[in-house]
Amino acid sequence: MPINYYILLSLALFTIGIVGVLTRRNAIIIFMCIELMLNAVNLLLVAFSKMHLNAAILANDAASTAGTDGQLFVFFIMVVAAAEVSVGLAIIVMMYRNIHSVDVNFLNRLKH
Amino acid sequence: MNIIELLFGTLSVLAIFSALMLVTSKNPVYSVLWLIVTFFAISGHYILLNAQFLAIVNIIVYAGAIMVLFLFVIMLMNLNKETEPQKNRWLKLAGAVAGGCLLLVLVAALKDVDSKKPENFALLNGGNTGLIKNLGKELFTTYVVPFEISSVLFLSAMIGAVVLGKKEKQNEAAH
Amino acid sequence: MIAFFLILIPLATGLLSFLIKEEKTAKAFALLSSLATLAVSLLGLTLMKTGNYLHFSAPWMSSLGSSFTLQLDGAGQVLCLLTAVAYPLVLLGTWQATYKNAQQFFGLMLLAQAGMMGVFLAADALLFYFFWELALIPMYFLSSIWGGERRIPVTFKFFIYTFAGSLLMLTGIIYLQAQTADQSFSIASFYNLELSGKEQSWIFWLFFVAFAIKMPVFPLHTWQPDTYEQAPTATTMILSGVMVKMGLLGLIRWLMPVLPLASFQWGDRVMIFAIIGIVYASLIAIRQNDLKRLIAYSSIAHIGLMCAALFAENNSGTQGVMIQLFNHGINIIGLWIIVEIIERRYGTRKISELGGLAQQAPVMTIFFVIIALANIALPLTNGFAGEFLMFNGLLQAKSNFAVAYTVVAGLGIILAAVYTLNMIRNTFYGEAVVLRAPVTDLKLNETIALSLIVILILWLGIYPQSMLDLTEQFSREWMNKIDVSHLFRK
Amino acid sequence: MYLLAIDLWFILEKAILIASIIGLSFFIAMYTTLAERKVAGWMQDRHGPNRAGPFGIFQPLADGGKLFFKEEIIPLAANRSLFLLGPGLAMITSLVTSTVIPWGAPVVTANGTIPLQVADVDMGILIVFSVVSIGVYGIMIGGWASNNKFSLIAAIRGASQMVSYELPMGLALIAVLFTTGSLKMSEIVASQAANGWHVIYQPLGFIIFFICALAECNRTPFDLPEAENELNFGYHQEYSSMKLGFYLFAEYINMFVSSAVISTLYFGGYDIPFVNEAAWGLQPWLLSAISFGVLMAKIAFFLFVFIWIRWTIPRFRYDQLMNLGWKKLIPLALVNMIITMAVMLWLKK
Amino acid sequence: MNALILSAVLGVIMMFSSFLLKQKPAVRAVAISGIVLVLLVNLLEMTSQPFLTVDTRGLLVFDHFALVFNTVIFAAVLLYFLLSAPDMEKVGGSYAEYFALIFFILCGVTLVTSFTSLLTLFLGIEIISIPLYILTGSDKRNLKSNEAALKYFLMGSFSTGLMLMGIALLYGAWGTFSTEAPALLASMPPVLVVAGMSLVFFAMAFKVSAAPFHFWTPDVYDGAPTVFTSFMATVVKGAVFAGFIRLFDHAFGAQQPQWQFWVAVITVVTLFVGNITAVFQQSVKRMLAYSSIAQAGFMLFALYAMNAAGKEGILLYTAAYSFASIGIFAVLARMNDYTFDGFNGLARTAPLVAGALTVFLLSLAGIPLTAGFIAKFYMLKAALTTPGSTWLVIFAVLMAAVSVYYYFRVIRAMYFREPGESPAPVFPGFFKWTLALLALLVILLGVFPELLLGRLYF
Amino acid sequence: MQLTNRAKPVDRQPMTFLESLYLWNILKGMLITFSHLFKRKATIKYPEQKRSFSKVFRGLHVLNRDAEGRENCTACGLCAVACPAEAITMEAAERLPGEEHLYREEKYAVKYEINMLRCIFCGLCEEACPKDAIYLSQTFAPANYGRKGFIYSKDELLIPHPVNDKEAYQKALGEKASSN
Repeated sequence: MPINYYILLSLALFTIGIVGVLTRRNAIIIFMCIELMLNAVNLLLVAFSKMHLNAAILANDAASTAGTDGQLFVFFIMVVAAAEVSVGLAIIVMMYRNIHSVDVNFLNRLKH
Repeated sequence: MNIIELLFGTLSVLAIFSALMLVTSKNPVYSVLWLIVTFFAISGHYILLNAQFLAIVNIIVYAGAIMVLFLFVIMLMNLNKETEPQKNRWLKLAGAVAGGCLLLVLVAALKDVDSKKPENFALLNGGNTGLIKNLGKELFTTYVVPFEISSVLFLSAMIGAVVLGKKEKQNEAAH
Repeated sequence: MIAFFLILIPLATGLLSFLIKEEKTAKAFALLSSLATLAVSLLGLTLMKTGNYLHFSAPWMSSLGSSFTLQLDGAGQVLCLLTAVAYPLVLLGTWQATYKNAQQFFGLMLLAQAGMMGVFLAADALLFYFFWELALIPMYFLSSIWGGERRIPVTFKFFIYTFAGSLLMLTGIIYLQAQTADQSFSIASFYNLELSGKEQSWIFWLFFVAFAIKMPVFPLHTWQPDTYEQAPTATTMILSGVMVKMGLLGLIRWLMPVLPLASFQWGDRVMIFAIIGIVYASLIAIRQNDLKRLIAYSSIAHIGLMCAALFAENNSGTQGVMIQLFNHGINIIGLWIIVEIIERRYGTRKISELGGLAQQAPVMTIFFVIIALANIALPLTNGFAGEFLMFNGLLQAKSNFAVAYTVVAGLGIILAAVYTLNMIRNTFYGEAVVLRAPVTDLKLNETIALSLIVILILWLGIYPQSMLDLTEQFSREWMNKIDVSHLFRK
Repeated sequence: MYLLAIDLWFILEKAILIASIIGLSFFIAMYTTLAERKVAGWMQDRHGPNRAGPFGIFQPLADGGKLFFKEEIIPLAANRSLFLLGPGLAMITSLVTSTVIPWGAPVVTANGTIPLQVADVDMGILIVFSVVSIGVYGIMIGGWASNNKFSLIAAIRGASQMVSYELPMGLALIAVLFTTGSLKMSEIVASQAANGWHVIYQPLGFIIFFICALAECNRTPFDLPEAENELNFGYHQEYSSMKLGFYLFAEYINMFVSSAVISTLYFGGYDIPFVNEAAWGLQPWLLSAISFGVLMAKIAFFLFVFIWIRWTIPRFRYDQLMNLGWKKLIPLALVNMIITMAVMLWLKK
Repeated sequence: MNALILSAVLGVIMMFSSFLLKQKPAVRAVAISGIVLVLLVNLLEMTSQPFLTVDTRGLLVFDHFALVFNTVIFAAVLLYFLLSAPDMEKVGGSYAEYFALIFFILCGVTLVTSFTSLLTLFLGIEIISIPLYILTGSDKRNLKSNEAALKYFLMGSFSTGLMLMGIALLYGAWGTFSTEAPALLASMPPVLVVAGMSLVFFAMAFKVSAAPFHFWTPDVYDGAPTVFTSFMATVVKGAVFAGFIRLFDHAFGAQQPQWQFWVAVITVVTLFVGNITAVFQQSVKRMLAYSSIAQAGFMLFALYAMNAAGKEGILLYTAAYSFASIGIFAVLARMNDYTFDGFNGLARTAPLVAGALTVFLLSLAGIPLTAGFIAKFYMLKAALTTPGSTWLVIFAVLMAAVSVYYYFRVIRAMYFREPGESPAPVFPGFFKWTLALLALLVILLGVFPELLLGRLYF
Repeated sequence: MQLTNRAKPVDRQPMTFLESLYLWNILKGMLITFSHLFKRKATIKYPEQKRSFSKVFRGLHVLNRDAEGRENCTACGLCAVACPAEAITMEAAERLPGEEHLYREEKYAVKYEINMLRCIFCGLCEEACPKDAIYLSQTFAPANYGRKGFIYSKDELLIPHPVNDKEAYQKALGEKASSN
């Protein structure tokens, strides 16, 4: 599969995520859109890792392990995402306890 | 068109469609469910790319753990009502247009990537690098230091949950 | 070592002074310290011909290309002497003034002295910059804490002005350092620079703005009258008598020899500004009702003349400036002492509220008249020699409009005579408008201070050669450095 | 038989296998409901259902029929689509797990080997794990969509319980994987056949895994999501008819699959203990059948244990449940893992 | 590496001390001795006597710059602990946990200063960010703190997403995550590199709160508990800057002509926004937040110039800025009133504190003989040695003059105004003398910068 | 004050670690339930099997007849008076000429109802009856679809005729008959 397809796909997902972050006001949905962005990145990384593997194989290196690092990076991103989610949701819940809303438009107390 | 291309197309359409639904759904619970569908579609892509380990981990971590937490929080807060007030339509449109422009720019910038060259093809259904054995070997040799360090991340997330979640004693006294 | 002590004594005593509890002790301590500095300075004067004693060097910040190098050349010598002389005079002249937290006041005064000494002595650009700021900060605090009603915004304006200027200068310094062959800040390396006209040109402005703010030259002078008015008089004396000379020294030592081409190129422009400043300041001075403000504006006029003469770039002008550096300082301190006395005795500085002081305080009147005449450069006073040389220099300037400049600047002298005499008439003679409290004549300390000033005025007025000797060699060397004529021949 | 470059025979073979496994699952689940009632009766010195057919063997059919023909009720305030989705999800997730379990020794024929396993994938046990982690959605969605306080509380309880107990389960599993060195279910079985069952090496791990399995299936003493004395009926309170049947059935299928997984992981799968069956010289299909029978026997045993526990141990309180999971099982599982690791290292030396 | 391991271990120790040690002073003592230990271990490693060496497989390289930088960071944290640790008690109930989080952040800091792979950079930044989110929200009863945490968290994760996309694109181009030999696989057109680089650049600019990506900073700094604002604005910011520079030096050094102009633009905007907005603030805390943006503008010069002077400068700048800010924040945390008027007459009620504060403010303003001057000096020098950047320097210098305005407002309040009616803040003796020591250190660094810079080269 | 020796003080000692694991207790419980698998079943398959009652079992009421099939009851109302649950109501009537074969005495109960929902089967009616007209049989477990069905009328209460319907009479007498 040409790498372009994958670039296009994951950029599309990434952009949808960004648009979501910019247009939605519910903190939880914003957070989910961020997760979507991370997943788009993951997909792209895997595709690239397979592309590099393909290149190595084409260069007659059949036993190549090229591209392993890309997949491991994805693994680390998942690890980080998990940690981030636990903290993020804790923050959102804490916020909810105080103001009973998760609308980011309420986040304007600091402006004054 | 062979089966692989068919699958690729289906999964891509599914992924993008459900991502769009995620962004446009009014009800947060639907958003969560659509996001889960997206994750499954992406996992499907991983399987196509023969990155089996990531496919499974993606489901376990994202769909199985992270999204459960999301759903959990949403249910706890009882956000099923469409609490999000109607936003300015123009603003929404502006957001969409901005996103579209961003996409266009990025794609236009990247369209030069030569798709004819054989090196620029992602290898489908082949290559053993995505198997758990190879990844594990690499993870515990070359990447063992970052692996160990990432435990710090979890420890701090754990402390975070304690710090943020624990009830304050003074707080209770005040109420 | 002498050079080093000139800085060390006020610095150390200044810091020590903070520990003193008693006001009287602090005052006496400061006076002693300033006398010690004066002694060392005079010692330096006698040793000047023998050379090396006046040079001090120690390693410091070598990784930056800087070093702790001090050097006492002609201009520096004059200004150091002025600083050393000025302090005892100021302290004596304002002996009666009382201050809250006096130990801090005198400590800061001495620190400022250390800073100014450093500025006059530094032979390393970075060091120069350090002392430049070090002199500024105590002045800021002095004026802001012990000043008049509007002290805080006014001194803040002064500080911001000066600081912004000095930062621009810093940019220039760093740029120049990067261009030197040995990546050094030493003045010698700076003198050896060969920069293109364009480079020189914009660095010139970076430096000039800093110095012009300090002097101050016409469009950048707006901080000055307010600050002089609001600062406590002792501080004003130092500010106007000594500190403004920092700007001139910057021009003499750091700007014109380093950037001769630009100095030549832009000299005309600068002279125009300076001369506009003279006339402008003099005209405003005529309209002033407040003694302090009047003297402040007169100072702008005088400094403007010095600046213009410097850019005339000839021997006569330079010599004149050298002399005037010292003389102006002495004169203006004298004026301030008397203003201070008047204010303390009569509780006002308004000319309209004063009058007929000559009857109550004849001695003071005599002193004042002499000093005022010196200020308008009457022959046989110290001002005359300097101003004459400067006008001479201005006339010979390599400018197409030299005559015009001279004439306009001369107009300034006439105007100076107008406002000075006006002031004398309205304050000391005429009808006594306000006469409160039994007025006494000068006290002992005031008499001593004013006498010393008058002695200096007369001595230098009658025998200016002593001053000319001190600066002649330096002036000639300096002329060589700023000479750009060899470039034209190519 | 190639269409779109796929071997259709292969598809056919797998389709048959899948169909039979699903059928088997339903069958077993049906009779587990009967067994549950029977055993409950016996343990309480009763007879249990015995009216429909001899010994009540048609009782499950009767129950099924009853559920089918009852009136379907969808509450007005419920979220209709999700209300329908919930039981389906619960059913599907409980069925999917069985794909990676090896049901018997592969049948060797002249044309090749037919494994009695739908997919012998590289990360078999992880698939089990991932499906288990998805399983919670059925409960959560169903409970939430009912728009009923009790259902919602039960759903949240269920979710947190399942998420919490996944951790010690995974940790216990890791110790098994240390000893095996592979995630493939077939290899896990093979290594047990060669080296002895894992329960011998991992008694603590087994106990932990078993307790977690109980919690994951929402079985007593961890059946908090359907604690009738506080929550009326738990998360499926608003359900009726076959949708309720799906939930109930899913629970029994879960039990069945959990038993299969436990047998495979700790009790040698289809391996017959103490004998070398290869030396018998039987027909391969017969051998496979015997091994299948052995596995089923083991599964039956575990199903019995599930039931046995249910009728013995009272329900935990919610805080006790969480304490047990986080403060006892996780540390224990970690200790188990560390000990295993140390022993492995020591042996390797 | 030793410091990294040790601080991770110390984080765990602090975690346990939360239920092993009941007395808060005991917790504090453990934390302070811990950071002293980290500092010592790091110094030993700097003098090539590490306790243990770990083969990081080329993912981390502890070169001299990294080690010296870490030393500065650890020293700053030590001072921070000495001054501000008692104030953390006021934030909330989880006293020991705060220390644990700070130690974990130090792990991240060491990663960020010594990475040679995008992976370790990413991990480091996350290890820094996640505890910071928590610390920001640690004052749970305070709505402002909650808001700040949420805002910081959402923005931070968003920028992480951007950075990851950038990293992915770079990986596509390079085929490796190493920042050391990125030109190996140049088969792809550099368009991927450019796109990836820009995304990474945006993300890093966001993390160091450079304008126009700064909008979160004032709110977050204002909302977070003051003790933690102090930590965030100083140590963390410096470390991320070090990472920023390291990344662009190692990985994108070859592309410097392409990004230099944009760095210049960002620098200008940052300086302008930071300084001008700071002028209009009424709260000292918020002023410091904007001033930190302004200071970031100066630190960007190191990136812009990317030469030896710049690196020395960032080292000095971090030290100078951190020491001074830690001091100011430590005093601020003890004030009853965060407005400028709250400082009225402090020189009268607490002359020593006011004196030290003056030194810090002078240092921030860049007055000679303080560390801040030398730092700014290096930055200007670094920029000036780059041809064609005089306009930039002149702009910066003018902005520095603006900065004097708001820094001196505090001095004015302290020295030239009468104390208000509200009770004067109390400063214990230990606090005062530590503050004085810190002030002395600031001056010492200003007079003898070689004390620090000399370490870089041998 | 100790009443019996069986009183056992409650042990409020904190549990030891081993106890807190409940392992032994759980095992004990499991063994107990397991052992019950093999115990005799306490339940019987009811319709097929029936339990024998004790001799003094008090079941549904029966209104007796004498050997010729005449009703014993004279509607004296003593049973209704004796009934603590007030379940019995009756109406008396004079025996008309020609009815001697139906009623043993001159007075008889036209209507005799027992509300089985109120009845507590105490047997006081039986004791109160001077004519041996009512007794409690061994039959039990009435079932019905409506509340009305539980108000037994005289027809339902009367024992079958001993002459006309001998077998039924014998059956109804049951063990009671043999005991007499």
